[in-house]
Amino acid sequence: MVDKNNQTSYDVLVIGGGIAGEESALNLAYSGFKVLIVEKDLSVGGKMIHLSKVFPTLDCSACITTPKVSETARHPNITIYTYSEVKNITKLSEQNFSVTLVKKPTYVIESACTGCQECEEKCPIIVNDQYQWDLVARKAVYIPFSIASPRVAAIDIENCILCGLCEKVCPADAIDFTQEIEEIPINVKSVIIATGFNLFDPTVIDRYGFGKYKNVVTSMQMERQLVPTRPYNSVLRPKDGKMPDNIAYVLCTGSRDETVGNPICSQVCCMYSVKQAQLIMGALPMADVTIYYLHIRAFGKGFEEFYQQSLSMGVEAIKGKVGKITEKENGNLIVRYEDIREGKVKEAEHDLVVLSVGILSNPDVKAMFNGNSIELDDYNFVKQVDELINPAKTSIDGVFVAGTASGPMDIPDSILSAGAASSETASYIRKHQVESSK
Amino acid sequence: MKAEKGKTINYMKEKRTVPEALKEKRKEDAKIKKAILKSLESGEKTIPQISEEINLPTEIVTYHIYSLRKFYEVETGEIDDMDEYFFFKLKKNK
Amino acid sequence: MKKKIGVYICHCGNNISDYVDVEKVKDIIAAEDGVAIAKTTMFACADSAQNEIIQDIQDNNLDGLVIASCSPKLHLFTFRNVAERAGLNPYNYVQANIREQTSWAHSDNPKGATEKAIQLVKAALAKVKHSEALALQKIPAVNTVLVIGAGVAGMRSAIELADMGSKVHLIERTHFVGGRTSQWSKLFTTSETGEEIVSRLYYSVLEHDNITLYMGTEVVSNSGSVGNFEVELKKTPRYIDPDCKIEDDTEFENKLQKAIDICPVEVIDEFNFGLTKRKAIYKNFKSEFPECPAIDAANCTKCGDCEKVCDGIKLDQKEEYTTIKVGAIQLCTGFDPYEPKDGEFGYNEIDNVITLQQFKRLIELCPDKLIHKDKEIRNIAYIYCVGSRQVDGDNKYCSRYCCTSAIFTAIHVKDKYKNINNFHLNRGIRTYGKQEILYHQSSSQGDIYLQSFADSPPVVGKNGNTTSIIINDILTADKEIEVEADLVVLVTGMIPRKDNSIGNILKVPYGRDNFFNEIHPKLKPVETVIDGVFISGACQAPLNITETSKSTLSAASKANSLLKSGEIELEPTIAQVKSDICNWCDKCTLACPYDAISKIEHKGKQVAAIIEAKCKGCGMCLPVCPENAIDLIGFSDVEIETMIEALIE
Amino acid sequence: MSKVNTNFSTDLKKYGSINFNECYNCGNCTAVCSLSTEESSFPREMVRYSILGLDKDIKSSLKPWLCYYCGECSETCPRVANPGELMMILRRWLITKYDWTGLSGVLFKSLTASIVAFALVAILVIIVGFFKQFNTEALLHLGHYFEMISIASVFLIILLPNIIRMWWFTIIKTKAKVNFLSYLKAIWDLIVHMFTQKRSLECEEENTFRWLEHFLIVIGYLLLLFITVFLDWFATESKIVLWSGYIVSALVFIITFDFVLDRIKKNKEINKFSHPSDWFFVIWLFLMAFSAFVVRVFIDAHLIDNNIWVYMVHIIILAQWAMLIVPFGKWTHFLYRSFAMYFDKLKMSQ
Amino acid sequence: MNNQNLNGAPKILVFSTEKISDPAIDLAGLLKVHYPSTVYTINVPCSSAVKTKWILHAFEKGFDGVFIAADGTDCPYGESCSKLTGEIVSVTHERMKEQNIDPARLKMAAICSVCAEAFAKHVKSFTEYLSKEKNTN
Repeated sequence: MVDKNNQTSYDVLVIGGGIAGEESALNLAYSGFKVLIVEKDLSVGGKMIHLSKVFPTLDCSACITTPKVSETARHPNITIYTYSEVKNITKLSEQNFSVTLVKKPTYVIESACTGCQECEEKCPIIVNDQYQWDLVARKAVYIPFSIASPRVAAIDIENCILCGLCEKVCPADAIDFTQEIEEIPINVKSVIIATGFNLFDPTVIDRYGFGKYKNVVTSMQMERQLVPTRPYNSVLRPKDGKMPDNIAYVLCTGSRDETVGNPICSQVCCMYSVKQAQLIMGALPMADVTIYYLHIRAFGKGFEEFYQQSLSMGVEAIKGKVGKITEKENGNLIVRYEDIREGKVKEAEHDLVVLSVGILSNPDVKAMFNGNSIELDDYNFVKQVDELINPAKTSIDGVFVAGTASGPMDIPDSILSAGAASSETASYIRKHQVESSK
Repeated sequence: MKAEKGKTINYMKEKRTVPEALKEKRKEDAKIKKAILKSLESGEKTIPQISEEINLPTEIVTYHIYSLRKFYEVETGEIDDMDEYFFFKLKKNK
Repeated sequence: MKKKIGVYICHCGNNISDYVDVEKVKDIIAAEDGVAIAKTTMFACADSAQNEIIQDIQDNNLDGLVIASCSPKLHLFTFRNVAERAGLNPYNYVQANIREQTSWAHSDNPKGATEKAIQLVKAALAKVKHSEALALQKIPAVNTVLVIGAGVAGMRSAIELADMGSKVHLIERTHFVGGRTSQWSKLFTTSETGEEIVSRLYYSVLEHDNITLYMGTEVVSNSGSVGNFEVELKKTPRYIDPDCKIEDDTEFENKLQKAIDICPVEVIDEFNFGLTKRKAIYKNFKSEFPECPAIDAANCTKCGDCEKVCDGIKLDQKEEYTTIKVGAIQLCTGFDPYEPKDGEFGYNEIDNVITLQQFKRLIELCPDKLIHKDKEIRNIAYIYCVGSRQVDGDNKYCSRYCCTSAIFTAIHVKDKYKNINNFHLNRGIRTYGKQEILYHQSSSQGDIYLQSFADSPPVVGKNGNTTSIIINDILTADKEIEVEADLVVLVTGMIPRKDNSIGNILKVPYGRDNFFNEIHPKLKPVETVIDGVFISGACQAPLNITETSKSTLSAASKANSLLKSGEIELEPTIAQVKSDICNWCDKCTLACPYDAISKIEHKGKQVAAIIEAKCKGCGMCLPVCPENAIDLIGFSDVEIETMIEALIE
Repeated sequence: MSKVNTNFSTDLKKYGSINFNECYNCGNCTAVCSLSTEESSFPREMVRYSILGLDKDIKSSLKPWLCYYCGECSETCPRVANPGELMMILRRWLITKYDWTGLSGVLFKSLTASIVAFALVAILVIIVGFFKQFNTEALLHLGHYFEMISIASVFLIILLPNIIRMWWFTIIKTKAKVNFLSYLKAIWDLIVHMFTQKRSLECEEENTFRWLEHFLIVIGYLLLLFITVFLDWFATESKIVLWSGYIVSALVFIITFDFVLDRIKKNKEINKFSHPSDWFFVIWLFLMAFSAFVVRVFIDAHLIDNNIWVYMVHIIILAQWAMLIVPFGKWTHFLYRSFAMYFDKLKMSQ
Repeated sequence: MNNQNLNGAPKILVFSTEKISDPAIDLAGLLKVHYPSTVYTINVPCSSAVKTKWILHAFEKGFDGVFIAADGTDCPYGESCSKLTGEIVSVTHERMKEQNIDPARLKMAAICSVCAEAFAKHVKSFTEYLSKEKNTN
């Protein structure tokens, strides 16, 4: 939503419109601060809006995110720039940050688009749909996903063949190919980094065959398959559309592994895998689900109970890290692992293997603070300089961190961390106001 | 430079050229789409059946058929007797 | 009843008009009773259309507005705003969803879609006819927060609230601040000590004019509701003259020390978890805050010996009661460590079996050599999940912090003393996130990990002079492995405070694990069903210190946004009791999740009344009323029933 | 029941400097290992035993010998605990356990002791030379006999008893029931494995070249032994023997040179850690071939009479090899591994 | 069964909830998941606010079926929602029996905010059931 008033100064800049960014923005907005959210993607909602049901309460992620998204979008104190990035942030003095934003062109006039999808229907180009993690295609002009906010079309110019059909059919005259990159200078009193995380790319681990074997999927691809707005009509194998009946989960893919440069635990994979296992058992009652784990990290409120429940539902948990995966002619996969309890190496056949990929830092942050560089920790997450008492404090006064930008965490923890960031931001602004008025 | 409203595409055409690879991919995709839709004209089929008929790997058929489903051109029917593969059919009213 | 209603049917480009015959809809609606204007429009949301609607409302003095267009989720607020700008009450606007739920849903059936659109517009018309003009209600609120518990959570929140401009009453049941954290030395993962953290927080608390700290104080009763709670506090005396200051007064300090020396009462020192004893007048450690010692009323025999050597001691101090007015309450009452049962892994039966908490105090008490019961300790066995993840017991939950805490302690011990061997007998190490590095560090330094499943826990036994533990180690193919240990540390988890009566006073619900329960872990993680009462820290669930800070700051932020403006906005769509028909039966109060219904006198009988400040407008009380005496504003019987009639016509 | 013994792992670290305590028992090493089977899974079991100090279980196990150090387990170990190198360390440890003299232990654990031993042998040879007044003919003659005697005695006095001890620990003590006929039936495997080491080909990674090198070096070494000792290469006039001697020594020389280079470059997982015993082995092998070559060249060029020191160097190297590396050093791998395969076959056949 | 609409498809009244199930019904439209056009929706804050009186009124006025698209466990007002909605249904079923209305004409299911296909499936099968009933009567 472009600001109606062409405002150029805000109390708080929130970088990232995921759940952590929104939660902190809302808290601050309700306390009367003017907030600008900058989101690099086409829609706010972050990763959470794409998830199916979430542990341990199994409530649907969209049911929690979308009301929050619309509350954010509607709040008079919040302005949102989507498809925009922070180019640089310079701290001039306390409570005075000069920021340059870059608004990328979508070639669609946001205020005019009604989200009717006429253009999408006519567009002749298909491209991998990043929001369905490449399981199906989208068009070159497209609405990101059905519950996107804003729910308007955008043109992927890299994949556009410039046929102009979209412009011809748009009933609202919303297509505008003359849009250019815009640089917007603004001033803010403080900054919240809520840039979230990246997922581990399993192609790094050659012996798991991701990319090579089509029936080896990531947990995010499985997550999409379990959502009502899923790419297929059921949980299916991408190789041949067959309904699987024996699914394996490979935990610690890219976590707790020095050889891929990520020695820390991703904190969420155990639980989301257990959750997906429960959902699969609901969706495919005949299916067997096996989880290959190192240690089940069911540490949060209600997590252990949730894990025990999945075991009683029939999920099989085997202690042992999967060493390698090989494909059979029929697309089934042979998983080789050591059954730790027996101390024996074993092979098991599954018809779908899910790699429970870990959480990595989002490296975008570093480049935003070119002048007074922000300190990162050993794993390239934003460093919490006073972790115990001021968990949102960073190496720059007036810059705070919320959610997974500071390390792996689950949704409840992200929301709490966002709460902490908002209150630390509020007291920072107020403290300096009191000081300057003295 | 001002572009005429409703024909801003001309502005973009002057600025950008479309890579050949993209055009090639478009042709290829269109060919696959046509083949799949044609194959379905003779009745409901599963992914392995289509794959065999049009001589394309099942993973490509899976990708395209579900994309077509997303764009409301085909729809899913019943599952086969073995509870393994779904049938697909052309969508009548889009 | 509204008589002059404007109805607009939107084409939405072709999105609606392709499947719905909008002209037909308009013609039929134009003929309806009370319709003053009926029009179609290309894009109702376009600026020009909005202006036209405003013009129409003003020119024709319309008293109701219906727009049939897309889903209200998209433009309800846009059009309410249009109504408002035209001088119409926003609640006299009703939107009919003829795109998502009509033209798009039935694009396969244009005829059906048109019919449905007509019915939906008629229903919207019926609703608008009976709609009431509503205004946002506001009640004044005190920007003061009562924070209960002066541990890390409580102090941290008090400071933040004060920083954000709230007044804070911070109360602590004991005579010293710091709670559990002051009992721990080095803390993961930053290696600061508990003492450092507590003193940092304590000085910040003192610095703040906005914070009033009450020691030895607890809540006795509570009344009122969000924005305006009235809380009665009871303060137990410290028996030390409040004017006496220990700083810079070594003479007074010496007198107090004499008083401690002379005190004849010796009791078990809870601070050291029973490892040592203390007097009835006591201070737990040198730099404890507040700096003055306190007299433990429960154990003091009032012999008066101390008064004789120290004139600052006043044994005649009495309990005090005060009532304060606060807008919100934050519970930060913390946890208790799990106390193993007698014989649980040899606890209280074998003399070198202690809990992790005791062990941490023991390390503090042993500066150079680790000595327990006169024996130097070299081999330490840690048994994990004691009191957590119980198969037979009540505590099914994982206590979250203990794995990391035990590992961190093991690293610390090996660092501090010579020739230590650590053996970790665990049930699967849960050093989540970056804490994994500590696990790695401990393995690299040679700590040995052995693991068993819940069904075959390790067995602690005395074997002559040595204590040995036998475990079926699943990491060694279930081989039976024996570990000899000089000290067995039971890694005990967190349980809710044994005395959690504050929960009953505030009516805060407990979860299945008996910790205080939030409304929803993601939507409202620090809020309780009692509006204005927040929970944070380990009283809600086991948490480590960083997580405690996050949760307590979150709660502070929520309390601040609630009270900052000095008034609380209430939902206009709340329940209403028709007092005349109500025959108090209590069913509605049971159904209400927010405790928003009270019993009042009305015309000589007992009836239910809605507490507006608490009602969220969910309507759960409506169907349970046997007399149909409750209505929800905006969803009254007449509105719903006329809508039903309009839909079936 | 087994008791944890933390001293064992401290002791084991003297046989190689890696921290296998970092292992968190994920089992990845066993799962990626192509040689590991359901009946015989390793290396994690050995890592576990090492950490817990279950030395008896290691001593009775053949698994360290079943490992050919493909290196994949170490490359992919998430905690970088180097299971592959630990297996190597365990082999060293086992060699000392099999060795009834106890000398292996001293040599493996202490580099100083090794250097002293090498020096002593050298001095001994020089003293013998001195007594023979460095007479070429006499020395060549003596050298030839020395070779034959030392091979026979090392084998009979040291290696044979050690093999019997190994058999005792791994077959008898584990109460494996093996009937006499299986001993005979499996003998072919013993010979095949001894000469081909073909199991190392089962490593996942492409390593045929490494195997070929190994194979050639075994064959080359044995041929060289045969040619010098039994065909008396230094004293023969037969053209065939002469030339095959040259070819074989050049072959051994080239391959060992490549080995040394690999260990210096450390770009393969198996070369990342080099114990002194590994260096001794490859360097002495290299020196042996090289010096033999030089000696023969000197003989053919009729320079040997005036340069007897060339032969002295060769004979010193030879003596060190035969008296230290063969009975107590890495050479024994060749023997124990082959016998381990043999014993394993026996155990499997029961 | 009085007042029953004898010609045409059976009419179904859906009680949806503002935050959870109504977005799902919107999404059905968005995704072109079709269902009979004789399905009408009335929006309430929470499914546990639906009065028996309203349901009976709908039957009386001629609706063939009533479907409560409940919040289930996703209800923003708390856990008791599912239980209370269930009670409403069972109380109403009793009243329907008293009035000789087939209790199967009132259905309830939890519909999450993106459960568009589930919603369409429910109302489709409900419609089928009701038309069968209608024809046999």
